[in-house]
Amino acid sequence: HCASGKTLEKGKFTIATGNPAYFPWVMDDAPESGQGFEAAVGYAVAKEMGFAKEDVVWVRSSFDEAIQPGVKNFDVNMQQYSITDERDQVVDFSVPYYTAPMAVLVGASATGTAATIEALKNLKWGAVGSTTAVQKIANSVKPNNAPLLYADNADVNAAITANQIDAAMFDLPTALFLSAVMIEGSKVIGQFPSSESDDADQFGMLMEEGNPLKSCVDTALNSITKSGILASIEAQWLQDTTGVPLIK
Amino acid sequence: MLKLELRNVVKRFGENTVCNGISLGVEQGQMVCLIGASGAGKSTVLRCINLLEPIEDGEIFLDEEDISIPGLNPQNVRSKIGMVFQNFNLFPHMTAFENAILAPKRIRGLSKVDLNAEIEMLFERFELTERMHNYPDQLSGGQQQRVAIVRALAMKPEVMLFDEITSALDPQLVGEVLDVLLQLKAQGMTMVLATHEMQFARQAADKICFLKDGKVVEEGTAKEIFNTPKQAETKAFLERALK
Amino acid sequence: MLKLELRNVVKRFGENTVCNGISLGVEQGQMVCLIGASGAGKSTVLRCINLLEPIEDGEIFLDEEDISIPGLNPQNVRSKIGMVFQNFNLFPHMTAFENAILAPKRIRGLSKVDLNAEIEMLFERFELTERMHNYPDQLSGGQQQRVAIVRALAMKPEVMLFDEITSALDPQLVGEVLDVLLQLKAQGMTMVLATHEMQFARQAADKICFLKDGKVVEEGTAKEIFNTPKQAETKAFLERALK
Amino acid sequence: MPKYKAAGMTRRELYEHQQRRRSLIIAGISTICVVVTIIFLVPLAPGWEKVQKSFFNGAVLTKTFPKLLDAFRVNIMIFAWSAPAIAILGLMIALARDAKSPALFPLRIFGAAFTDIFRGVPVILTVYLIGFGIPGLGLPRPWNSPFIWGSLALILTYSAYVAEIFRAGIDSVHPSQRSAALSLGLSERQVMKDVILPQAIRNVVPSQMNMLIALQKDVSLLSFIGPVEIFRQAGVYKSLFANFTPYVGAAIIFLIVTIPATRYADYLMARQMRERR
Amino acid sequence: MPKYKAAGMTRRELYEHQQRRRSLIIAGISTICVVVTIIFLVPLAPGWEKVQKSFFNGAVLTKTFPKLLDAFRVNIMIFAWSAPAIAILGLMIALARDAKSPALFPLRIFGAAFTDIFRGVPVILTVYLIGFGIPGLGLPRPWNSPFIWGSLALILTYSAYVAEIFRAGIDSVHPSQRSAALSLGLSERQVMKDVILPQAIRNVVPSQMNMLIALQKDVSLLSFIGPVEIFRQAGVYKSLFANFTPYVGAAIIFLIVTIPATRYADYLMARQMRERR
Ligand SMILES: Nc1ncnc2c1ncn2[C@@H]1O[C@H](COP(=O)(O)OP(=O)(O)OP(=O)(O)O)[C@@H](O)[C@H]1O
Ligand SMILES: Nc1ncnc2c1ncn2[C@@H]1O[C@H](COP(=O)(O)OP(=O)(O)OP(=O)(O)O)[C@@H](O)[C@H]1O
Ligand SMILES: [Mg+2]
Ligand SMILES: [Mg+2]
Repeated sequence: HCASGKTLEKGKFTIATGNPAYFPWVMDDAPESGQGFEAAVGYAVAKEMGFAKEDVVWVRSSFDEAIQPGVKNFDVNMQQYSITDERDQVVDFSVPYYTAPMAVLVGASATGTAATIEALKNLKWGAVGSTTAVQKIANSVKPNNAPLLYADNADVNAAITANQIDAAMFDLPTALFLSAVMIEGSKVIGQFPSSESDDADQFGMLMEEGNPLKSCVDTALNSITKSGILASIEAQWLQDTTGVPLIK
Repeated sequence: MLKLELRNVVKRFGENTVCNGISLGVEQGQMVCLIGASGAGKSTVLRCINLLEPIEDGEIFLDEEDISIPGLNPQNVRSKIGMVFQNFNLFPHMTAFENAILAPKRIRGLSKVDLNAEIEMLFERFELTERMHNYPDQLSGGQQQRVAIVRALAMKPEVMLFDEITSALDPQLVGEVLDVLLQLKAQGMTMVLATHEMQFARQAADKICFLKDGKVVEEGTAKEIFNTPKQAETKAFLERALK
Repeated sequence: MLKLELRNVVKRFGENTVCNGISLGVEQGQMVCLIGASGAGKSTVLRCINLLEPIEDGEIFLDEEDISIPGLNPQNVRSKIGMVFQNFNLFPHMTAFENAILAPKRIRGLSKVDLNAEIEMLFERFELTERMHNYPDQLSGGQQQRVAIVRALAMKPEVMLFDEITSALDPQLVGEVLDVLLQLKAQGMTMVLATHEMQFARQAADKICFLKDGKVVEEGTAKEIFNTPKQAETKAFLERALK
Repeated sequence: MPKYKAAGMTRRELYEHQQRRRSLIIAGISTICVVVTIIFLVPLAPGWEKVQKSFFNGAVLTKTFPKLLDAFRVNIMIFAWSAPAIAILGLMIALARDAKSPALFPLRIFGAAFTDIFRGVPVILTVYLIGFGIPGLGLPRPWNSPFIWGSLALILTYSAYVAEIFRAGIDSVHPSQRSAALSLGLSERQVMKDVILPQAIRNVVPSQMNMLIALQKDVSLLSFIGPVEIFRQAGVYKSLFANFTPYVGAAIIFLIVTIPATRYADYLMARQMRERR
Repeated sequence: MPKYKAAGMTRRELYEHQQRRRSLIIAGISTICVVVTIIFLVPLAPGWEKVQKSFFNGAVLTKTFPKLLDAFRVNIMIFAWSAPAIAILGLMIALARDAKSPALFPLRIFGAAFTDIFRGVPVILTVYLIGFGIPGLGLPRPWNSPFIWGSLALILTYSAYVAEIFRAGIDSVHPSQRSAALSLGLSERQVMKDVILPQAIRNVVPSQMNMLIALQKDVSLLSFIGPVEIFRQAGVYKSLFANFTPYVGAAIIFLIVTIPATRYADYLMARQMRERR
């Protein structure tokens, strides 16, 4: 079928995920279980492309390894990579498998902030430096103070806990997870409408530039979208994402 | 009154007993010469007097005050005692002039002008005016030795310890430096010299101590030592030395 | 045949001309003494002969071969010429014995046993057997000086350059070291000494050169120089030196 | 008449002149060879175009460079207050470790413990612990700034390294210098300040330049706790463009600062050495 | 009869005995004071519990420690082959920079350029450029290993630092030592090897210990290009548990290695110093 001869290893489909991989994208850092949104999508796509469950191989990679020039050690890489034009010039993306709204998480001291751009401007902002949240803050919020940027979610947590920042920008599922489980007293006070602008955050599977597998992956994704499988996976793992007010 | 007195001083380096109960008295204004074979302990005695080496046992008195009490701040004592080292020990990062002016500037609290003039005089006296602003590495052996003397004298100490101060000097300068010492003596300076210059010891010393294996074997005036040595060892040393 | 010859050697340190056209011939087996005031350039001449300082102009010949050609590998020359420095320059990280055995071990290619025995003999000859395994910082001035002599002799050079080798020695040892030099001379060693010991120069030197301000003012046998100096400067120097 | 006399030069001058010319020619040729090899051979490698696009991408460089320069001001600021603090604290720790009197034994212990701990613990941990941990203890807003506490972490860590280098320098000064200075009646303090330290510091200038350069780069570690300095900025662009060129831009900025500084320090050292010998 | 005679000691022995006792008491008391302050006062801060949970979390520590130890083997491996390579290359660069003859001028230039560039460029960039860039040129599978190229990047960077320290050491040996050795007929090489280097190296042991410790930690930078060593492992756990305790675990492992090593080196140095003076 479509993918034969195009994968890294014959008969296997190698998917890279983050090290570690987070809830709710992958449960318990164990993608092999198929639990969690991205893990489930991975298996669904693989199945659609004709791979058995045993033929799916999971590897770990950092962002940097994903974008290095030269040989990659995965067929596709799923760790909430937002599709952007700039990135697309260096690597290939599949069609999006999720459209993530951006959401604002605030620490205990700022839970009273109104969900308006005006109010958000006065907060001290933070974000993970390698995500598109940085652009979102700069373009949509335009805060009065320069934001602080961190290496990963845990560092943002610590900064909120140490009261060094008031608010942080994440994709909505991540924000909800952090607020519910990780940061005591924090709250997701609003989300940006995902259709609001051209820089809506769409997650795609990342592949080496010019990877012949792309068309197969796209076909598979399109077909599970059409058949409603993707929507049901989303409903299963990312169900709570409604009910957060829109920011005006 | 004894200006300086050593009582039964013992100094060891590990197993090696270098001063083995040295007793020695120096009167105000006296010039005492330590003589003895190489390795007899002359330099070590001088270092002990200046409290540069802690002594194992015994006492050292300056103006009848015990200066060898462990834990005593030695700074006051040292600023009264000047020392010229056998290998000069100039500060290589300072010019000759800076070497000489460092301690007086820090301690004697004179105005800069007075001090400069005074130090320049000293350099002139030792025929070093031309080399005053050279670094030690740019000086000949004899020039370094003279700078070391100037540096010690610049502090105007009450007691001077000289370790082989003429070893790198040509005979003409030896004469001149010894003249300077005699002048100092005339001004009442107390001096202890470790020297190999038997002729000088004979002529100028008020008292001569012959050291052997870390002990004072014999002491006395130049005449006594050179003409009528009592100990066989002294006799043997001097015979070979003066032959 | 001249063993060693300097022709019109010029050496400058920056502006300061330290050797201003020095010419000097040393025959095989001769002992030549350089005398002169402190800073006259004696040490510098010795350093130039050993090619430790590049010379500005002039030539130096060893066995009638020009050794001062720029770019020549000086190693062969230096292993034929031994040198004892005015300030000893012992290697502080090696014991006295290691200091002495380093170069022979590396260069002379003898068996270890032969070499050890030979070096130990040298230490004995200079009364250093007891201190053989001490580090330089643990030695007295005179002991260090003797180790430096031993180190140079251990290479069995054809020419020896001695810079004030008796400055730190007691008179007894001075006598012994000078005896050793006379023995070496008897064995045919060519030697150049920079010295302040006028008596020794007078007794032992085959030729004496009087240096002043980087020039050879006068040269001749000991008799000529000491008894009938031709130049007024020589006369003045010796008068003051010998008074 | 020998050739050199004809040229109005001494033999040595002629020789050195020739040597210099020869070595300049060799230097020129070898540099050209290396450059030519790199410029012509590397692009022949099959993956060169991709590598070039990832690491040496002109478009990305021009787009990001001004912002990087902007972020570099944060580095300069942190560097400017940390470096002197490190020099002073490092020196004090070195002096504590070198205290001679047995009464000062606790000081010695403290110095050793300080260097052991702050050298041994990874900087990142120190930065996290002090940068998040101390503010986390409940400090109010202006006092919990990551700039303050992050700098403190850097200062503590680097002081430990710098102290060891000073100590190496102090130990490399021969004890006879100390004896000579003491014998003049100087106090232990004056001896240290006027005699030992000037020689010690001179002996370790290249090693301390190492530290200065390393510090300039490690200021970037503060980005772990928030401040957006040049390296974090480059990282943001790296993620945005999926391209490593912004790092090359950062490196260029670093080199523009460090190379003249090291060359100048070397020049000063060489001149001093010439003057004194 | 004075007291010290009665005790069968000389006056100095008695004094030193007392001093030692006094200083031990002071050391003891001050240590206890500091420890007590930390143990009792810090927990009074309002945020202490949170900080404790984030940084000193027993449960997290016990869960992650074995895996960290496991990952540490990767560090040891990379360290084990990089350290000797760095020592050798660093020494060679230092010697190249110190070449005296004008004919060796190109070597000097090369040495200076090498140190300037590899010290000036941030390690991370070198690691990226060499670790991603060179394999990216199209090397086949076993030869594009990040271990190989990452280690090379580390070796080049650290050699530049180490070379500067060696150079500081070489320059701190007085030139009269070189003269003396040359006068014995030793070749430039032998002079360097037998006379200058032993003294030079002794003078910079503490500074080189700095480098060794820094290297041990910077091995972690290789994690940027893939290898999962202790620090990346700790980072993974940090992200996973949103807790900094794994870093503390890593720091403990580092300290267990470095403190005995530095103490032993210090002890050896002190013994040597005592022996020689
Ligand atoms: N730090 C040390 N460790 C061990 N032995 C030492 C130390 N310092 C000196 N000595 C030994 O102590 C003895 C006396 O040394 P000192 O320098 O006092 O002799 P000296 O009389 O001055 O000799 P010289 O006339 O040669 O200068 C020597 O045998 C020397 O080897
Ligand atoms: N590196 C240098 N830079 C500048 N001047 C120097 C340097 N080395 C030596 N000199 C000067 O050269 C002159 C000759 O020095 P040299 O050491 O040869 O004298 P010397 O005859 O051996 O004297 P001494 O009997 O005192 O040892 C001195 O005036 C000295 O100051
Ligand atoms: Mg002595
Ligand atoms: Mg001389």
